[in-house]
Amino acid sequence: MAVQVKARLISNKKVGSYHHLIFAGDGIAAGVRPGHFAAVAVGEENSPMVLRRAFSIHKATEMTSRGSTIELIVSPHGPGTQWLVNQQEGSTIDVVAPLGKPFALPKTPANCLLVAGGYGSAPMVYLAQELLARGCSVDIVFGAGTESKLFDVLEAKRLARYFEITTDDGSAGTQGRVSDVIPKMMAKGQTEAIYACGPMPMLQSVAELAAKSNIVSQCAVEESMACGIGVCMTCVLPVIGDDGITRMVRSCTDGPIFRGDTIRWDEVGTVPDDCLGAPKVGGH
Amino acid sequence: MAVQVKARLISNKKVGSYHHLIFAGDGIAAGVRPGHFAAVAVGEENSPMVLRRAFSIHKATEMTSRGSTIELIVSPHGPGTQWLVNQQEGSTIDVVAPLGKPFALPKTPANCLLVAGGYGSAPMVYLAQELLARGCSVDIVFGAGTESKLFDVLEAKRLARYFEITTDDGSAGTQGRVSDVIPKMMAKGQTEAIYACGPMPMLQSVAELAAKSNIVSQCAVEESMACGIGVCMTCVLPVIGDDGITRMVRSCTDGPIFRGDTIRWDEVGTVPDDCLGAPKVGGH
Amino acid sequence: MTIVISTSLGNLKLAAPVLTASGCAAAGKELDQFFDITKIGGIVTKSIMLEARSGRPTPRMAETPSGMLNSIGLQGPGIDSFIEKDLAWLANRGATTVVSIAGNNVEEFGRLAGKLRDHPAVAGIEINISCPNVANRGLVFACNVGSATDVVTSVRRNVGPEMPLLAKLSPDVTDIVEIARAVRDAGANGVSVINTVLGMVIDQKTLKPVLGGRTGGLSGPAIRPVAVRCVYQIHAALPDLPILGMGGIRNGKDALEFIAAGASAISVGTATFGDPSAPMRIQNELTAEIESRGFESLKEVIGIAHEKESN
Amino acid sequence: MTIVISTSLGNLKLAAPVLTASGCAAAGKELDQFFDITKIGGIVTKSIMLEARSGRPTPRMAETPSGMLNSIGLQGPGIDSFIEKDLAWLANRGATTVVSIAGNNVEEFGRLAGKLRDHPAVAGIEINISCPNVANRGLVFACNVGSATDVVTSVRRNVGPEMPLLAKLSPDVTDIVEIARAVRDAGANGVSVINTVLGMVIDQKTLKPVLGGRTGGLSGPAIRPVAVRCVYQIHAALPDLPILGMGGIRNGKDALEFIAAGASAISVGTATFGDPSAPMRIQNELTAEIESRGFESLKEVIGIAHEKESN
Ligand SMILES: Cc1cc2nc3c(=O)[nH]c(=O)nc-3n(C[C@H](O)[C@H](O)[C@H](O)COP(=O)(O)OP(=O)(O)OC[C@H]3O[C@@H](n4cnc5c(N)ncnc54)[C@H](O)[C@@H]3O)c2cc1C
Ligand SMILES: Cc1cc2nc3c(=O)[nH]c(=O)nc-3n(C[C@H](O)[C@H](O)[C@H](O)COP(=O)(O)OP(=O)(O)OC[C@H]3O[C@@H](n4cnc5c(N)ncnc54)[C@H](O)[C@@H]3O)c2cc1C
Ligand SMILES: Cc1cc2nc3c(=O)[nH]c(=O)nc-3n(C[C@H](O)[C@H](O)[C@H](O)COP(=O)(O)O)c2cc1C
Ligand SMILES: Cc1cc2nc3c(=O)[nH]c(=O)nc-3n(C[C@H](O)[C@H](O)[C@H](O)COP(=O)(O)O)c2cc1C
Ligand code: FES
Ligand code: FES
Repeated sequence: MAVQVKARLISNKKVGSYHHLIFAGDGIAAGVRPGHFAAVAVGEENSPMVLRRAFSIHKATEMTSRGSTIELIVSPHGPGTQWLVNQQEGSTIDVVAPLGKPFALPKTPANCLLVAGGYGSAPMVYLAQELLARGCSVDIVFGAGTESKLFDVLEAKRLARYFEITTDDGSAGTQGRVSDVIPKMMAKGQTEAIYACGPMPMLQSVAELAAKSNIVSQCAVEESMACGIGVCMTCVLPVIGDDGITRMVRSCTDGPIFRGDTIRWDEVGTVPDDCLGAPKVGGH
Repeated sequence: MAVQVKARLISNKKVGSYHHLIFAGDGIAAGVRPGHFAAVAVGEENSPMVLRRAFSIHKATEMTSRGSTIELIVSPHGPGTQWLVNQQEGSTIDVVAPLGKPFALPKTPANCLLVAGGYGSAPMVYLAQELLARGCSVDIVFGAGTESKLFDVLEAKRLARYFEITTDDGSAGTQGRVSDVIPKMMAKGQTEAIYACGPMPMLQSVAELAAKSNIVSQCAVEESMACGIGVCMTCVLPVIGDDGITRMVRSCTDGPIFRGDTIRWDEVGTVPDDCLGAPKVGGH
Repeated sequence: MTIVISTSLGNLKLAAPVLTASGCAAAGKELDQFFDITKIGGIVTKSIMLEARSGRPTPRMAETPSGMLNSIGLQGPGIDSFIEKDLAWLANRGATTVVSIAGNNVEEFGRLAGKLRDHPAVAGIEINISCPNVANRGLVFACNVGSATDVVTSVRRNVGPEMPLLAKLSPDVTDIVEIARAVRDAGANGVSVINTVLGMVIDQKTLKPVLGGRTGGLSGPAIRPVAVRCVYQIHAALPDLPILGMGGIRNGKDALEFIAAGASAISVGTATFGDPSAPMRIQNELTAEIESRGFESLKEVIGIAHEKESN
Repeated sequence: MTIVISTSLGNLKLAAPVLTASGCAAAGKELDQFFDITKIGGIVTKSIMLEARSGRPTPRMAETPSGMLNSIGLQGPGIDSFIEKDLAWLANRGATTVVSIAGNNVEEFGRLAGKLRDHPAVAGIEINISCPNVANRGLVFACNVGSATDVVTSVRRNVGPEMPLLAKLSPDVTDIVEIARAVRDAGANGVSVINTVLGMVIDQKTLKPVLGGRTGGLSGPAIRPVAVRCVYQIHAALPDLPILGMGGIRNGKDALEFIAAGASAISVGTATFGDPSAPMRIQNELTAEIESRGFESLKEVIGIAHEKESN
């Protein structure tokens, strides 16, 4: 059950390449779980930007002195995110949260490996805390193009049993991609479940590594979204259902978290021929 | 010859219902005369507002320590002017100036009456100074809906030989319209020329009073403008030429100042049948 | 609000003038968490086809200046699943429901209508003959008097005389009045105006069309002047044909333009993506706008822009 | 810039790819104070008619979301005065000049063209068969294959085989490709795409249309996706027909979309109202965009969006 609130931006701090935003508003933190996201309206009144922007919820705090808050990590990219990171503390911004399905947590204690790429680390510390609270062990790998695009390293290091960093340019940790170090981590940590958030290619490699060792992976996908609440059908990707049938599924409501082995990774961005309702020859 | 400059907004002060804005930029004040106007770009990059806003130049100062400056008096009205008055000092705004034809000044000293409605007083003190410098006498009437919509009263009072104020609600000066007091002022001041800036109905009444006593009136009209520089043909009104022929004339380049007796006041907003190129029956 | 905002689209009676736009509210359920969907005029559901349909590949949208392009391609579960799940939910929720249908051919439209004929929850049917997101442009029945007529005739034959029918028109035609007249003559009780305008955006990196479907439908405030013009033209030519107006409506003032131009009710689409409570908010704003102008009912405003006009 | 930006529209050779849009630059003189008008591709002059013409009553414009409506109604001094004053100034200034002509009927188009036939300063003629601001919609020749053909045929007959002719098309048609094919077959060397989209805005106070002409032409970034789509459709169907692309171009990236979609050159209209140096700025930005992508000439980019496309 999501709420729409005119939230107050009570903090806007630059951290590396990103901005850490804290929003306060009534009920804004209610029912938030790791993996949920928020949809934020951007631009002034009558802005030419008519669509919301989606961001993983980094942290949610019920009723502090400043009211309930949620925190987002925003990477300035196009006009909407640029606008957002330029907002002054104290300004009012329309936020809808929580949205999507959160990460599924193990019923019994398990060895968990958390893998994040770039701002994909935004929800990871939050997730780690939940896992630890359930008696799970937590190992963490953060990857990024360069050091300034790593977020939450200290917190992650503090919580993790084993912790690794990779950067494409070697400016921090091991030079290379997260997939280079995951096998080692899995062996060392006897990983039973992998949680991943980041760019699609990274998610795919994580899902494949998990599949190889027959363990489950939970992947937070990032598809272009117009509404974030399930009414527009822009955010779909091909997902295999329990019945074995592939459907074009909304990542905003049925995701953004999917089991890695249910996503037709190679066909993301296409409509597989065997997908339910796929165009027949001469059809649409 | 107009220039386009990325000007710095070096001052933004609220005065009554209006904002007094000072812009600094290279060459921005060059060749400015009373009656010229400036066209200001509004909105952020990629703003949904694609057109400029026009404002009478209140004052122009060549090369001070802060560079050359022009000053505008802005009444917040729709989205563009709202945006403008909300800009912080120090922000950069694209300004084109000077535009239009200025007030024509008497060749020989004459008794001049200046009449302004609302923010129409913006160029009047500037005009008064020029007239005084040429040995003219200057009488002034300012009118407005209410006191807060009167601008530059003290300066005007200082420069004027005779000075009168009217407000619709009587909150300042005589209750009523400028046209109520103009005849008295004309008699007292032996007026030989009237200069007027304000709403069209006011200009029309001024022009008619001037015509009655066979003196010239110079009226600064306000037509909706898209470009301000003469390329779009949106700002036209029916004006009688020296050849006696009525044409739809661009107020941005051939105006905004027109001799009151050349404007077809009752037909503003229409195309008079006898206008050059007017639709013939069955025509366009 | 004390003024009367009830309205009607021919024999379709509406307690309030604002509906959702097809494809911008799914089947109402998601929006119900942001406002009480029974308090607006009604829910127009995503166009449904006979069979389940996957829609087009992603990316399916691109934001454009004051608008967006979409190429969803009529993704949906098919009419039977829709009736069983979505329509059942709407019926049980008590929302006024207009079901939008889309067929691959005239015969499919007829069969779709037949399945809805006796369903108590169906207040009316919107016939989507104007979806631009179909591989074969020939599928845009609204671009041709003949095919538009055939579709509406077939639907009318399958639902009997009582069912309120709205034909949804495309602005991408030379003469929208001609199409409106055709669908009216074929048995439509009213027209929904407008569907999206066909558009395209080229990607700055690949220099290829952004959308998986290459072209898409342009919606949002950018197209509002086009939509108002279409409503105005149709009302001027066919004053008795009820119009459900839509296209870029973002607030009460926008909605008022459509009512004044001749719409008896309006739909809110793209605005819902930016503000999930937009339909409810806009209905309240529209009511306030009408009241503030001294009218006692919405009906007084319908088509008022046409009365004794200057020139 | 080191890359080659010269281009051509059929037999009309252009040293640079950015022109002004008709009606958005008058006859070039006013813009010359903001940038050197001989440095851009050319000036397309305001559509000129045989006789002096007053145009429509004011208000003639309304700002809309990311766009504007205009209803100028082809105000102008008439062809003779235009040749004597405006064209003489352009000739003397040495600007590449494309003269836009508009007639009330087929015969007038022919006579207009005849008057320009032997004028040394005329690099080409743009035939405006698509102005929406005419009381009689029947006047929009571009809405009909027959009348579009007749106009272009008559113009061609009056100027001989050498004169570069561009036919300016309206997006307000069911099938713009059909019109493009017709004008090509009638002797046009290229097409100008697009003219404005017919629209309307209702005034919030009077609840009547804002514009004196009631309807007006929608321009600006709002319509860019529609314009890009039209260029793409025409280039896909008629790859050898040169296209002068326009509609909402505001910067170099926007211009690049049109070139990639199939335009050989572009015109800048409404953007000039917001930024009087827009044509020059956009030409520089476009050049930089092309260079930054590693191309050596603009020609390499023309129509590139069509090459070996995914799906
Ligand atoms: C579930 C989810 C979680 C996300 N979490 C974060 C996060 O924690 N931090 C962060 O910086 N970014 C995050 N993103 C990506 C973020 O939503 C986009 O970077 C942002 O929407 C781009 O907006 P823009 O104005 O910068 O770009 P524009 O290109 O101007 O966006 C235009 C439109 O496209 C959509 N869009 C464009 N790119 C994306 C994208 N990658 N994903 C979704 N929609 C997109 C926007 O929503 C908007 O509607 C997340 C995306 C999703 C789907
Ligand atoms: C020569 C001239 C001098 C002016 N001097 C002043 C001044 O000193 N102080 C001041 O406050 N205002 C002045 N105005 C009026 C001012 O230009 C408008 O109030 C302003 O453009 C409205 O913009 P908006 O965004 O508030 O309204 P909007 O309605 O959003 O404007 C939309 C469009 O319509 C045009 N427009 C709307 N109203 C007017 C209008 N009354 N005149 C011209 N264009 C209009 C705008 O330029 C814009 O393109 C002057 C106008 C002209 C023509
Ligand atoms: C994402 C999206 C999906 C749409 N799907 C449909 C549809 O399935 N059937 C239909 O008739 N119209 C559909 N439309 C068109 C809208 O119903 C509406 O006619 C159009 O978007 C203009 O209104 P708006 O500007 O308020 O969105 C869709 C529009 C959008 C943006
Ligand atoms: C104020 C105005 C006047 C115009 N006059 C003409 C004209 O006389 N002839 C013509 O062919 N097009 C005319 N147009 C259309 C433009 O040339 C151009 O096709 C259209 O505006 C789209 O481009 P833009 O979005 O860059 O303005 C006019 C457009 C505007 C805004
Ligand atoms: S973003 Fe609209 S349905 Fe997912
Ligand atoms: S405002 Fe454009 S010509 Fe006057």
